[in-house]
Amino acid sequence: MKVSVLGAAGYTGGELLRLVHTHPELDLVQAVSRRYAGRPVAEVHPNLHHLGLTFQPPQELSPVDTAFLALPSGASAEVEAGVGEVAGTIVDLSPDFRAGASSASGETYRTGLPELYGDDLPGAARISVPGCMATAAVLALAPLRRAGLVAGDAVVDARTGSSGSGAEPGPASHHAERGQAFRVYRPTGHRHETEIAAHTGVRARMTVTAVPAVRGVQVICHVTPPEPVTRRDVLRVLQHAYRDRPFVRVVARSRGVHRLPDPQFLSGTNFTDVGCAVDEDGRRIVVVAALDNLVKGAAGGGVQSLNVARGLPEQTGLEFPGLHPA
Amino acid sequence: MKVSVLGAAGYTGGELLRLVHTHPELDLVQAVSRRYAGRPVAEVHPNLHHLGLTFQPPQELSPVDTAFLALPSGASAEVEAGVGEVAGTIVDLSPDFRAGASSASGETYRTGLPELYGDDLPGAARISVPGCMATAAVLALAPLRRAGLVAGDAVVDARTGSSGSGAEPGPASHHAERGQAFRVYRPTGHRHETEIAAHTGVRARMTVTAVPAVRGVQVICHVTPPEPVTRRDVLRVLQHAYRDRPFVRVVARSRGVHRLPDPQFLSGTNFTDVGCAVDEDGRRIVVVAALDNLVKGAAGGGVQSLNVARGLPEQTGLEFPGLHPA
Amino acid sequence: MKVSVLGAAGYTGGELLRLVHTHPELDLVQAVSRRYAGRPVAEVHPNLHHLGLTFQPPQELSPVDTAFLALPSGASAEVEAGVGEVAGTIVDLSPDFRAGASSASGETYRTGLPELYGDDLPGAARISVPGCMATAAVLALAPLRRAGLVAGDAVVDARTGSSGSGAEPGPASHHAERGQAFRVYRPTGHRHETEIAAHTGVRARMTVTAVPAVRGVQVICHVTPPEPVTRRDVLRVLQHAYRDRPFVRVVARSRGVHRLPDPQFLSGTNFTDVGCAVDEDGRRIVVVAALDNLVKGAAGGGVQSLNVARGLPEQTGLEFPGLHPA
Amino acid sequence: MKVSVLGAAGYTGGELLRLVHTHPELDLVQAVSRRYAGRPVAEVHPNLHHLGLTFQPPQELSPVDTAFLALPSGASAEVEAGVGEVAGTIVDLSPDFRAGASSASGETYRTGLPELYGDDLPGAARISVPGCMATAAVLALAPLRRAGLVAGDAVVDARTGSSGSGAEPGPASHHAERGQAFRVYRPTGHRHETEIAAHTGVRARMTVTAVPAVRGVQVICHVTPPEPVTRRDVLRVLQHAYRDRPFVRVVARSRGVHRLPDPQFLSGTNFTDVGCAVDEDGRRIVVVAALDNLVKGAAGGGVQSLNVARGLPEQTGLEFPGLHPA
Amino acid sequence: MSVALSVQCPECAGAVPVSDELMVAEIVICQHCSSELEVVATGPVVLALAPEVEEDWGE
Amino acid sequence: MSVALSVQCPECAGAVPVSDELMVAEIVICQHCSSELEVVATGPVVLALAPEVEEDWGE
Ligand SMILES: NC(=O)c1ccc[n+]([C@@H]2O[C@H](COP(=O)([O-])OP(=O)(O)OC[C@H]3O[C@@H](n4cnc5c(N)ncnc54)[C@H](OP(=O)(O)O)[C@@H]3O)[C@@H](O)[C@H]2O)c1
Ligand SMILES: NC(=O)c1ccc[n+]([C@@H]2O[C@H](COP(=O)([O-])OP(=O)(O)OC[C@H]3O[C@@H](n4cnc5c(N)ncnc54)[C@H](OP(=O)(O)O)[C@@H]3O)[C@@H](O)[C@H]2O)c1
Ligand SMILES: NC(=O)c1ccc[n+]([C@@H]2O[C@H](COP(=O)([O-])OP(=O)(O)OC[C@H]3O[C@@H](n4cnc5c(N)ncnc54)[C@H](OP(=O)(O)O)[C@@H]3O)[C@@H](O)[C@H]2O)c1
Ligand SMILES: NC(=O)c1ccc[n+]([C@@H]2O[C@H](COP(=O)([O-])OP(=O)(O)OC[C@H]3O[C@@H](n4cnc5c(N)ncnc54)[C@H](OP(=O)(O)O)[C@@H]3O)[C@@H](O)[C@H]2O)c1
Ligand SMILES: [Zn+2]
Ligand SMILES: [Zn+2]
Repeated sequence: MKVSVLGAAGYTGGELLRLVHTHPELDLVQAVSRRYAGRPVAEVHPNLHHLGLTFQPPQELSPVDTAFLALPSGASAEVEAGVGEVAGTIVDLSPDFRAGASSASGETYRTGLPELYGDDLPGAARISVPGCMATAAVLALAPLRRAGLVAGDAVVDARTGSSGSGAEPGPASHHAERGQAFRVYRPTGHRHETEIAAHTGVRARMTVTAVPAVRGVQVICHVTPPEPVTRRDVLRVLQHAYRDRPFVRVVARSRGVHRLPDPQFLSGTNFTDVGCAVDEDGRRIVVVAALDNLVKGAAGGGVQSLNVARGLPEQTGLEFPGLHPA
Repeated sequence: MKVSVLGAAGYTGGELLRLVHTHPELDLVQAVSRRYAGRPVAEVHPNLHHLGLTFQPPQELSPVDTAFLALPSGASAEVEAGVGEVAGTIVDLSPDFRAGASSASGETYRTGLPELYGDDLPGAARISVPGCMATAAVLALAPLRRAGLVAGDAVVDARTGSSGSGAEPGPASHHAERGQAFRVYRPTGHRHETEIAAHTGVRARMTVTAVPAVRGVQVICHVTPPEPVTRRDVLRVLQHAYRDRPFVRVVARSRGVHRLPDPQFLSGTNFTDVGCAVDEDGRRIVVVAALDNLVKGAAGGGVQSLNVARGLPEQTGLEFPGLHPA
Repeated sequence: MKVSVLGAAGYTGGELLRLVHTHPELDLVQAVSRRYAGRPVAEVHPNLHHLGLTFQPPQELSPVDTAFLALPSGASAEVEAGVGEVAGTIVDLSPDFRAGASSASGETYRTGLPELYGDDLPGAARISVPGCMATAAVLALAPLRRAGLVAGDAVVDARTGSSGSGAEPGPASHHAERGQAFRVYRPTGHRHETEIAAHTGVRARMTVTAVPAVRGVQVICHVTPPEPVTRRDVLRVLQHAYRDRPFVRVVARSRGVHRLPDPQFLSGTNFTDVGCAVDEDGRRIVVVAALDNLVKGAAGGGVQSLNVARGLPEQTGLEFPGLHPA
Repeated sequence: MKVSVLGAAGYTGGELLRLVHTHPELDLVQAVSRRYAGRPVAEVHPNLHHLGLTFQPPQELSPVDTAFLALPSGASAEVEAGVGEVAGTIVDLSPDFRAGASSASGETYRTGLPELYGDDLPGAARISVPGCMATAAVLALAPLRRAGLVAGDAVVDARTGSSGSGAEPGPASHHAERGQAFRVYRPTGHRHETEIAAHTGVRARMTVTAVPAVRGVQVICHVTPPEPVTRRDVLRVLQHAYRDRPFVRVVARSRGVHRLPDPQFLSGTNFTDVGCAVDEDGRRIVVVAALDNLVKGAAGGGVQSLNVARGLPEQTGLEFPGLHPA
Repeated sequence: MSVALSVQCPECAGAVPVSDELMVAEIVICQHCSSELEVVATGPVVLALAPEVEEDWGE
Repeated sequence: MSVALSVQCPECAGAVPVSDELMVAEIVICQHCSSELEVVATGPVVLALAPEVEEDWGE
C-alpha cells in the first residue's frame, strides 16, 4: 500500500516514517515538509540515517492509497480537501476532524481508537486519531464507566513529556527552563476533557503537568464508585475489557519495583498499560494509564487503525516491545 | 548555640550541616555517623569539602544546647532518651515523635511547623518536624479548610524526588530503574494521609509518584468547595493566610512560562510555594504546593522551628533563595 | 534454533530476551535466573509483560543449540563447562573469554565483532563479545590505524550511562548520587585499554566518566596523525571501511542540530555511529563513536555474531532503528 | 555600593540579581531589560519572587557605582560608552572586552580572574570576566604550566550544560532535542582555545559536548609532561597553587563515590574544583576541573573580581556552598 | 507435554495457563499481577490466592 | 521620593506598593500574580483589573 506522510519533519511525522518503514504492507512514497524540502530526512530525524530518505515539497503530492496528516491543528483542515484528491484514505493525527467531523469529500471521520471503535473501522477511508492524553484517560475510564463503577466526575491528573507539544521551539520548551520542570501548565480547562467526555460519558476534571521527560503520558484517574469496591473488582473489569486487545496491557503487580503503568517502558511502543488500586474503604478507585504520546497517542494509533481499516492483523508493523532499562 | 547532628551522613543530616554552618547563631559540635566515624565529611557530602569536618562516632556525644536527630524511623525513638541527657533541646526529623508524642524526659513534642503552630514553639525543648509531603499538603489545605472551602475529602496527587527516601541504596533507587521513572509507588494508603488529617481536618486521599528528580515534592490538591468559588476567592484566602509568613510564597501568575509552584526553583531553599486554579464552573479548586523535601520538608523546617523556639528571627540561616535556571 | 539465556534477570540478559523474541530464527527455551526462578519475567523486565515468560532455575538447563551467557565476570568462566554440555554454541558477553581464550571443551573463542572478524565467525561454536566501550573505540580507531593515520597514543574520552554497570544496586548507582553525575570514575587505567590495543594496535589512554544517562556509550578519540590531514581524508577512510557494514553508520553532517554521533538516538539499536572532525592545522583528528552498551555493546553484538556464525543475514532480529526524539 | 545589572532578564543577569541581593555591600538600583521593562522580575526568575523587583527599561539608566553588563557579544561593546557615563565601574561578562581591550573611556579592561590576576584588580574600574570553559581550563592548566609539567599541546574535553548558551530559545535548545543529548557541537576550533592560550601559554585542542545538564562545565585536560610524573607530583602543584585561594578547591579523593570534581555539586556556588590523576607510566596527566558556568564562570566571577577591586573580602556575598545530593 | 489450558486468576481475572500436571498445593504465579496462587483442586484446576508477605517496594 | 504604601491586588489580594505619584489610568503590575492593574482612583489609590489578552504559555 502506497502511503505519504505530511508533516514528516515533525515529531509524529517522524514516527510515521519509522513505523511505515517497519511495516511490511506499507511503502513510503513521500515524506513531505515545507521547510526541509530537498534536505535529507536524517538531518531532522537522525535515527533514520540509514534509510537515505529526502523530504519532498508539499506542492507535488503523488497519488497514494493513504496519506497521513501529521500537521498542526488548522493545517490539517486546510489541506484535507487537496489531499483527498490524491489519496483514497486519510489518517489525521490533528484535532481538526476529531468529533465525527466530515471530510471535504463528504465522508464522516471515524475515530482511530480500535479498542473502542474497532467495529466502525473496517473499510474506513477517513480516520481521526484522538488526543494522546485523551486516549490514555479514555482507555482507563471507559471500562469502569461501562461496568457502572463511576459515580460523578473523575479527577484526572495528567503528566506529559516535552515531545507532546511538537518540534517547534519556544520559551516554554527551552531546555534550561524545561529540563527539570514540574510545570502545571494547564491546572484546569484542558481541551481533552471534552474528548474524554465524548468517548466515555465521564466528566474528567483534568490537571496537566509538564514533567521532565521527552516522551510519555501518564494519567492518574481518581474515580468515586457508587458503592465501595475492591481492587479485585476493578482489576476484573479491566482484564475483561482488554482480554483480546493486543495493545492494552493490564499492569498491576503485587511484587517487584515496577507495579503500575510507567511510561518509561513504553517509549517507541504502541501499548497503553492500565492498572489500578483502591482505597482501603473502597471509596476511591485510582486507575493509572500510560502510553507513548507519539506512538499509541498519535502515529502508532494511526497505523493500528489503518491496519484494522484494511483488514490487516492489528499489530502489523507495531511489534516493538519497548526497552528495559529505559 | 552549640548543636550536634545525629545521622549526619544521611541526606537530611547533610543539609543540617550546611544550614548550621550558614547560621550565625549555631556552632557545630559534632557531625555524628556510625558508619563513617573518623572519615572526612566531604567523602559523603562533597559540597562541604572546604569545611574540613570529620564524622564522630555516636558513642561520644558532647553536651550541646540542641541535638538534631536525622535518623530513620525507629532509630530516633531508640536514641532519644540518651540524647536528652546531653542536649537541652531535641529537634527530630523522623516520624517517631510526630503526633504530639512524649519525650523520654516527659516533655511533649511540639510540631515544627511555625506556619500553623508558631505560638506553640517559643521555649520548646522538644520539636518534631512533620513529613515532607504532609507539610506541602497541609500548607495547601489548611487555609482553605479554615475558610470553609473544603467539602468532603480531597484528592492529593503527590510527586517526590529520590532523595525523599534517603541515602540507602536499593533496587528501587538504582539509577537505571529510577532515572526516568514515573513510578506510582503508593497509589493509596500513604501514611502522610493521617498527618494531613491531624493538622487540617481534611481527609486526603493521596497517590504518590516517584518522579525523575532528586529533590523536590509537589502536591496537587483537588478540593471540592461547598459552593462554587472563583480563583480570586481562593487566592485571597491564601494571600491572607500567608501574608506575614516569610517562607510561604503565593505563586499564581497570569503571565510567563512559570506560573504555579514548581519544585525545580526551590532546591536548597526553605520556601513552600503555594498557588491555585479553579474549574470554570467553580466546583473544583486545584491547589498546588511545592517545596524541597530536605529543607522545608525536614532540615530547614527544623532550623526554622528552632529559630522560633529560641526567639531568633525566623529566617536566620535560611536565606538562600534558590536558583534560576535550575 | 533453540536458545537459552543465562543471567536473564540482568540488563544484557533482558535485552537478549527482547532480541531473541524478535528474531525469526531463534526460539527461547529458558530464561535462567537464580534469584527470580519461578517468578514472571515481567516483574523484572516490565517491557516484556505481554510475553508471559517465567524465569527458570540454573539447575535444570535444557539442551539448546545456543546458550547466551549474560553473567558477571568470573561467573561465566565458572559455568562454561557445564553449559557446554547442553549447548552446541556459547555466546559469552562477559570479559572471561575475550582475549582468544579457550573453552573448557578446547575450542578457541572467536571475537564477536563481525566488523573486524567477520571472516572468523562462520561456523564458530564459541563467541566472546568485546566490551562496550572497547567496541566503540575499536570501531573508531581501527580504520584510521589501518590507513596509517595514527601516530603515537590516542586519548580516548569515554562517557557511559548507568546501565553499563548492570542491575546490581550500590552506593555509586543510587539515584540521588548518580542522577546528575559527571563522575570521572576511571580517569586512567581502564581495563578496556588492553582490549583496544589488542584489536587496533593503538595505545588508548582512556578517561571514563559516568554521565546522566541510562543507556549509551560515547567515545571521543583524539588522534595525532603522522602528518597533517583534512576532515575529508578521514571521512573517506571511515566511509570506505564501513561501506558494507550494516551496523556502522558514518555520521558527520555539516548541517542540522545533530551532526556527530549521539547515543541518545541509538537506544535499543545495534548501530555504532562513527564521525569525525579535524583541527584547522590538520594535526589532531577527533573521532566520535556512539552505541548502546546493552545492544551493540553486548546482547546485539552477540546476536549479530551468531547470525554471521550460522550464515543468517547479519541484520536478522536487529532491525529496530531507534527513536527521535529520544 | 549602588549597582545596576544590564541584561537582567538573561541567565547570568539573573544570577547577578541573586548575588547582589545576598551581598551586604551591594544595593541594586536597576534590573535592566528591554523586553520585560515594567514586568515583575519574578515572571522571568521565579526564584526571586519574594524580592518584589521590577525590570527597568535601558533608556533610563540611573547613576551607579558599578554597572554589570550581562549582554550578548556585541551588545556590550555597543552600550559600553553610554554606561560608562553613569557608572564609575563596569564589570562585563561578555567576550567583547576580554583580551585586554580598551574601554570607550580609555581605560584598559583588567581580567576578572583573581586567581591569576589578583594583583591587577585592586582599584580597577573596568573588569572583563573570562569565558566559562576557559576559566575551568585555565585554572586546571596554569599551575601545571608554571611548574613545567606541560610539554606540547593539551587535549581539553569540555562538557557544558544548556544554560551556557543563554536564555534565547532555538532548535538546538529545544527540550525534546536537548534533554538527553550528548551533542559534540564543537569538536574542534572553539573560540575559548585562544583565551586559554593567552592566560596559560598552553595550546588547548578542545572538543566541546553539550550534555544533559542545565548548569555546569567540566573539563578534562589531558596533558603530556616532559618527563614521567606521579599523581603526587601533580597534586602538590595544585595544592600549592591554590592554598590561599578561597574559591579553588583541590578535590582528588581516594575513597568514596565522588572523588574528582563534579559540576553537580557546584550549582549556585563560586567554586572551581580541580583534581587530577596520572597514567601508570607517568606519561599522561589528567586534570579535571568543574564549575558553575553562570556563577564562577560569569556572574560570581564578576562579583568576586569587584570584591577584590574594591578591597572587600573576596568571598563577600559568595558563600553559598552548594547542595548534596544535587 | 500437556495441553495448555487457562483459568482465571482469582485476584485480577487474568488468564493463568495451567497444565494437567499441576498438583494440589502447588503454587503458580499470575503473570499479570504477580499474585501467588495455590492449586486447591485439579480436574478442573481451581486456584486460590496464597497468603503473601507484603513486600516493601522501596521509596 | 514618595512614601511606599500598599493596597490590595483586586485579583489575588497580594500587597501592591503604590506611590502617591500614581495617576489615574496608569497601569501597575501585581508582583504576586502578574495581573495588570489600572489605577481607577487616587487619594486613596484604587486599582482595578485591566483587561488582559490571554497569553499562550506553550506546551
Ligand atoms: N506530539 C504529540 O504528542 C501529539 C500527540 C497526538 C496528536 N498530536 C497532533 O499531531 C499533529 C502533529 O503534531 P507534532 O507534535 O508532530 O507537530 P510538530 O512536531 O510541530 O510537526 C508538525 C509539522 O507540520 C508542518 N507544519 C507546520 N505548520 C504547517 C502548516 N501551516 N501547513 C502545513 N504544514 C505545517 C511542519 O513541517 P514543515 O514546516 O517542515 O512543513 C511541522 O514539522 C498536531 O495536530 C498535534 O496536535 C501530537
Ligand atoms: N529524606 C527526606 O526527604 C525526609 C524528609 C522528611 C523527613 N525525613 C525523615 O528524616 C529522617 C532521616 O532521613 P534521611 O533521608 O536523612 O535518611 P538517610 O539519608 O537514610 O540517613 C539516615 C542516617 O541515619 C543513620 N542511621 C541509620 N540507621 C540508624 C540506626 N538504626 N541508628 C542510628 N543511626 C542510624 C545513618 O548513618 P550511619 O549509618 O552513618 O550512622 C544514615 O546516614 C528519617 O526519619 C526520615 O523519615 C526525611
Ligand atoms: N551492562 C553492560 O553495558 C555490558 C556491556 C558489555 C558487556 N557486559 C558484560 O555482560 C555481563 C552481564 O552484564 P549485565 O550488565 O547484564 O549484568 P547484571 O545486570 O548485573 O546481570 C547479571 C546477572 O547474572 C546473574 N548472576 C550474578 N552473579 C552470578 C553468579 N555468580 N553466577 C551465576 N549468575 C550470576 C544475576 O542473576 P541472578 O542472581 O538472578 O541469577 C544477574 O542478573 C557482564 O559480564 C558484563 O561485564 C555488560
Ligand atoms: N551563559 C553562560 O554560561 C555564560 C558564561 C560566561 C559568559 N557569558 C556571557 O555573558 C553574556 C550574557 O550571557 P547570558 O547567558 O546571560 O545571555 P542571555 O541569557 O541570552 O541574556 C542576555 C540578555 O541580554 C539582553 N540583550 C540581548 N540582546 C541585546 C542587545 N542587542 N542589546 C541589549 N541587550 C540585549 C536580553 O534581555 P532583553 O532582551 O530583555 O533586554 C537578554 O536577556 C554573554 O556575553 C555571554 O557570552 C555567559
Ligand atoms: Zn493475577
Ligand atoms: Zn495580584
